[in-house]
Amino acid sequence: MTQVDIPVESPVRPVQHLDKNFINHSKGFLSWALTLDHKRIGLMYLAGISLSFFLGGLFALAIRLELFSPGMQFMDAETYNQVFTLHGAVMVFLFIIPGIPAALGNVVLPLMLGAKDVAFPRLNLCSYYLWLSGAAFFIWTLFSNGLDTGWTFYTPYSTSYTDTSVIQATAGVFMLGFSSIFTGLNFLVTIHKMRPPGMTWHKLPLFLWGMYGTAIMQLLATPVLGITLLLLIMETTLGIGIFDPQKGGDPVLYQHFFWFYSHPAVYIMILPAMAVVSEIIAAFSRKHIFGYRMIAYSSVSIALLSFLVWGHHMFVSSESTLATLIFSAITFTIAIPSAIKVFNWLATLYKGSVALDTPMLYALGFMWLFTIGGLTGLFLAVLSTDVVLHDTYFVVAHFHYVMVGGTLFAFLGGLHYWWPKMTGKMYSETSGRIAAVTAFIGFNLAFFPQFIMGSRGMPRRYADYTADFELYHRLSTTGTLILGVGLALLAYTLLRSLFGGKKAPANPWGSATIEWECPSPPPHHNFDHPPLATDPYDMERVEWDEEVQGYVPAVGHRPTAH
Amino acid sequence: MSDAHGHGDKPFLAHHFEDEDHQFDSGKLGIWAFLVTEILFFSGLFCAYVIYRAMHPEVFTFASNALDTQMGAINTGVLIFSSLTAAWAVRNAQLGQKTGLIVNLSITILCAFGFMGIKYLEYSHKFDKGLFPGDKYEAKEGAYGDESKGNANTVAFTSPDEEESAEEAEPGVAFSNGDSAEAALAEEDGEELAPWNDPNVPEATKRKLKIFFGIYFCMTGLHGIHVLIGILVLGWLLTRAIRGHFTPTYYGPIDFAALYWHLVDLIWIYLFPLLYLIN
Amino acid sequence: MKLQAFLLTTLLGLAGASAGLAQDDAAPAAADAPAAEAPAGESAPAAPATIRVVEDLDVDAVIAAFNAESGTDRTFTAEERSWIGAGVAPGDIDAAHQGYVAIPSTDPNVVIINRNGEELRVTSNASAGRAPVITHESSHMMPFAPEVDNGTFWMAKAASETAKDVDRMFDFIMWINYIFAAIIGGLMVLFCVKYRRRPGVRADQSITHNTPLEITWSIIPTILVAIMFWGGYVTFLDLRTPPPDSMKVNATAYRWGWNFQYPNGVESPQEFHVPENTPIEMVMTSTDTLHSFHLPAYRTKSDVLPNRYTKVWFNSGEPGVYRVYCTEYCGKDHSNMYAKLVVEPREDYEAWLTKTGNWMVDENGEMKPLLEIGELTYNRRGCKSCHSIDGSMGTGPTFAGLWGLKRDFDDGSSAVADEQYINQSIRDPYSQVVLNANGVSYGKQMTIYSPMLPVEQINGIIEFIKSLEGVPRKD
Amino acid sequence: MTAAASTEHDHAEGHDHGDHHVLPLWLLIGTWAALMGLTIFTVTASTFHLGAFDLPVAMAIATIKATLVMLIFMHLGFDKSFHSLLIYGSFLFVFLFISFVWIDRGQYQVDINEKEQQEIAIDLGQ
Repeated sequence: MTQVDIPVESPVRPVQHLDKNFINHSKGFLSWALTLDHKRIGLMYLAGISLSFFLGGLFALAIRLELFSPGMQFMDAETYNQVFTLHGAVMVFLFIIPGIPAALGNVVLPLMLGAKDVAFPRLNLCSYYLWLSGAAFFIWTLFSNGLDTGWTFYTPYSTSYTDTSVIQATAGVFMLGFSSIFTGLNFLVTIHKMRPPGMTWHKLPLFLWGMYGTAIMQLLATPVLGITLLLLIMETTLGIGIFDPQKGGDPVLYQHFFWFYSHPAVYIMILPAMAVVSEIIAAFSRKHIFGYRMIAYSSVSIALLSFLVWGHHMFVSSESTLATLIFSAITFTIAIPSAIKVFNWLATLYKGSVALDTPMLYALGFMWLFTIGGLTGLFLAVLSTDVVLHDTYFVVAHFHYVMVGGTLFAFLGGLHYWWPKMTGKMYSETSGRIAAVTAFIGFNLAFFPQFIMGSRGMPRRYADYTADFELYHRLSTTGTLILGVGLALLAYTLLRSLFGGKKAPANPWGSATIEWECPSPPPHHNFDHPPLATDPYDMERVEWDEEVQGYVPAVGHRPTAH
Repeated sequence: MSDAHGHGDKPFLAHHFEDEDHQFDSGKLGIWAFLVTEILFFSGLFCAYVIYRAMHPEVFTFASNALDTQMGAINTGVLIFSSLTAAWAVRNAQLGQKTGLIVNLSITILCAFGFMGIKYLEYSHKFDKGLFPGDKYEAKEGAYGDESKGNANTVAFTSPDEEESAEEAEPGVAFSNGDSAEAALAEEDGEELAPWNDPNVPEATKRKLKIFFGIYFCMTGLHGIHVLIGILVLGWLLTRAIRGHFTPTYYGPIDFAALYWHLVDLIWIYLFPLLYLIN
Repeated sequence: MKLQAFLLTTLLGLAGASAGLAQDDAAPAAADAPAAEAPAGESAPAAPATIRVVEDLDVDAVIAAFNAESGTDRTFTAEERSWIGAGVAPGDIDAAHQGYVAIPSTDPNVVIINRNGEELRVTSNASAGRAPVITHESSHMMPFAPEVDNGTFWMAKAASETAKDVDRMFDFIMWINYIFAAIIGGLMVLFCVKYRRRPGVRADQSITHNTPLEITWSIIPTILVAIMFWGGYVTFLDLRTPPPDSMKVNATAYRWGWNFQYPNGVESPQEFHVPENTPIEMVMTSTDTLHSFHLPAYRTKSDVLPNRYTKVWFNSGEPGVYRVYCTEYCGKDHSNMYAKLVVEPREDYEAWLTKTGNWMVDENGEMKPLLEIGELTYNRRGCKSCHSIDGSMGTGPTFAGLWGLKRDFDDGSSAVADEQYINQSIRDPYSQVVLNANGVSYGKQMTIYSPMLPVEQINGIIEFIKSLEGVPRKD
Repeated sequence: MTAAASTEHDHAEGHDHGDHHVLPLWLLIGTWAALMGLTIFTVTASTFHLGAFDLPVAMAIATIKATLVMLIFMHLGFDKSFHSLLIYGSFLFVFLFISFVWIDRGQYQVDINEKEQQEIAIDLGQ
């Protein structure tokens, strides 16, 4: 196995580039706005969520600058409340939840299946416009009275005590919810019905397993968010008295409703990230993924278990002792599949051929940050320690480690990984790596101190704090600025590649999944003939070719049976 | 059908499907997945219903008197009949019976309109009696059925501990939150006060009556919106059926719309006993 | 500040703000000063370079000069007088309430203490040209919480046995975290270095799974989390189950403050004292939104809800001063909703209880003047969080210049602000909801205080509003 | 699409064929008659005061009706088993959702009642 590998001149090289690809195959605004092509819809999503991320990032920067010192720096408390709310709402609803499935998934999922499109292309476009309308409602919120309820819209504050634009914002989230449902529905049917010949469930790439689990959660959980927000709107406008205690309702009931969606939503955010990381780690180790079945099954079990643990958000919301006991116990069961995934990735590195390219740096960053995020989650699942840590910066740090360190890093890794496929351009590896390392350092500096101040008692959602937490806040703000520099460099790297980047080969990384078999960028119809699927992690199937500067199918390779 | 190219002989087969069976299977899985989201969508309302009914059964029993069982039963019949015609329409489509398909779709749509008409009568009756959802709720005389029936239910309506505290109250004392006007009005008329606007009934109990109507209007209202959407979809399919789009190999849309329509019926099958038939 | 305006200034001024940060670095040396110099247990500022006591200035003379010059006859509240003592010009008091007024001669290292020994914070303000300003501070605010500084690296000081149980579990999980993070991080780095891509070296494709290994690493975490779950549950039951002989204290949370009621009827806003080594059971409810009672020193917390009672208990332990935070977001002043818990020997506690029970009475046992009672009520009962006295518009209408004003209500009627109007507004606030200057209703925002306010306090408020008759309104 | 590939596809999917099942008319009309009968039965049953059995009886009848609609009108009895799995799965999740919330609410209802009694006392005390 460790013999010197001399590239053999392969007799027939697959086509690397096409003159007509999905990007230039038709022109004009309407050819994009009314497109049914999953790749174009994916790119439009990518543009939209990137802008949302930028907006959410500005809010984050404002929060951290304000908290640099005790006392109010450049906003008053009411403005701060709006800024932290909008940061959370924009990041969660507009960026993280649609991030990987809608943007990357839309481009990659049908390609990975060797399909011409998703099962319902019109529904796909419809979900994009629902996303856009949801975003428009957020912009409306921003320019009417803003929003200061926190992204959770807890009653009765949201129904009776705020004069901000709760109705616009919840209507926006309602639409975003249905956008998410339709994307999930589409992916579920696509994975079921559009698989190419030879792709049995156990030859499904792990990215698709992750998307499948995500789709299940989107279908089952998101409708409950819809009805919750609808009831919230009814409560605010008519006062039907289900959630507002002044009118005889129960605010804890609202929290049950909300978290029945929003806990699965946490896994809607992280499962796709795990799915991306599984692909990247296998590709850049040039090695078969370790424990394929365990990773696949853990995705589905996470998806199902995620519905039974929502009560751990309410341990101190005066949930009954019986319910806390049940929810705490089930919460621990979901820790096991997550741990299994991390161990499997680690074992994939073992005796691999590890290349520290930019996507891999993000994937390794993900592994570390997700490990910290997951381990610190234990404190929050244990009833006794959760009581003191709940609603403090410890929780803030924990979920940022999982959502930003986890989902954002995986998203960025996936973005770099599939960038050559999406755009047909290679970015500068050097500046990509520098950006990845900078972001990693900045992130840790920004959020690790928050664990310490949180466990010492600093509550979250505070516009102001006392001097005893100043040091941690200062470190955190400094880290945020470094993270910001890393992300700015990343944006520069990717945008520059669009104009000056080298042409990308069909398979620059040596991955064995089907999407790398079509030219970069793919043509409008993806594949002329449905490709024959084999083991998606049989890395020896492809080998390096000096002439095309990428990987081509290996000559005379016999798939190994595992 | 902009994406219909590639299958010249089959105008409704999208290019990314292999054949009509493939398209039908995908569509069918899609509509079932959609129905799953619909069930979960309604589950929130059912959950709110279960919680408030389990905690205040007496309020639900009492407030249910305001609903007209007869109208509800007729509506159930209408909806079940429309379900039959929808299922029949699928059979027509499968067998390529164009006329039967058109007739059955039309009957289904007419039933849907009938359902909404009866719903309109019910709602306007409620609004006349001041039974609005939420803050506008202000029950008038006879809102909960005839006077004798209302009085007969007084005992069931007040739970034992509240009864006790209500008895302690001095008569004629007004409450702080806007009920004073209402009580005063009733007193001026010199009529005997019914329990729903009796000032001696504490505000905390009264607002539970409002919650019943909040839930009632949300559940039936959301169901009504689904009926309206069904009317639009079925109407569109009717025009396609008249144009002869459906064949025994291409009848997916009829089947999917019928499935949706059955689900709307299914939800009503539960709403009817839960809201109208409480004793 | 409107959000739009904020967005605009942020977008335009990001560069300016980050430049300003460098300036900020110099200011808060005070925070790093050792806390040891502070008197043990009592609230004191964290030893700044200089403490300027407000009484240095002859406040009365300054006010007299101001009134003579401007030809007005303006009176100032105790808090405003303390600011005047700190160097704020009387004419700038209204701006000072909003936290935007510059004190020309103030050294950033000077901490100003008002006559009650409470700190007025001096900070910088970016939008006001980075001049030092006085921020409007809750008078009950504690400058620092001793338990935070006396704790371990991870946790604040544990003040009770139950808290120590929680810490033991915390440490146990933390050690598991260290071990797993070390294993995972270490192997990650090791593999990345050892198996880095080298020309001619291929990955070992034969390793695709290893069932015994996979079962092992599923079972070990399962056992560990089972232990954590059980240990956490036992301590949690302990945190939730008060001993039968605990002393009961009721707490009412409102936006944005706390009111504590003792079994003998004594009430104390924002601060409560308990005897040492006693189990205390808090029975809590809220008058408006959700709040949360967070007492980190005792590792306990519970949300406080408007439609029910929630309970929390702790064993008070050794004497000390602890901070209570609100940890459930509740709006504007959420981050200022502190309360102070003082644990003290029983005799001190009893003396405090007697004194607090009689706060409307002066040293000689005489009833204080109504005006003073009114001002104290205004500050203690939370009126101040919604009704300003400087004329600015808040959650509720300002008290400034209110007396004798014609009030328009949202039902179209109107009335003149006299005794009867104010009385009714307090007792039954929703019967006459006022329109603001823009003709928009203030809505049903006001907490219903009537069950809590005795007649003297309502009359005091009336007197207090009368005294503000001449203050200009800005709404 | 070659025949071989098509077989492969079907194999991967594990189809159980029979989605184009045409239901006989007597079955449709019979189902409708049963549904109407059950509706009349449930309305009649509600006029008798069955006490604690009121709700279970009404729900049992509704569930029988719903099952009839699903199995026959919605073809679920003749359809792919995966569709049944989807729909029963969704019922399971609805059940879990409602029962967990109900468990919790049932436990803390006493605290709400306690506060409510206080409020009523204050109301009446005025």
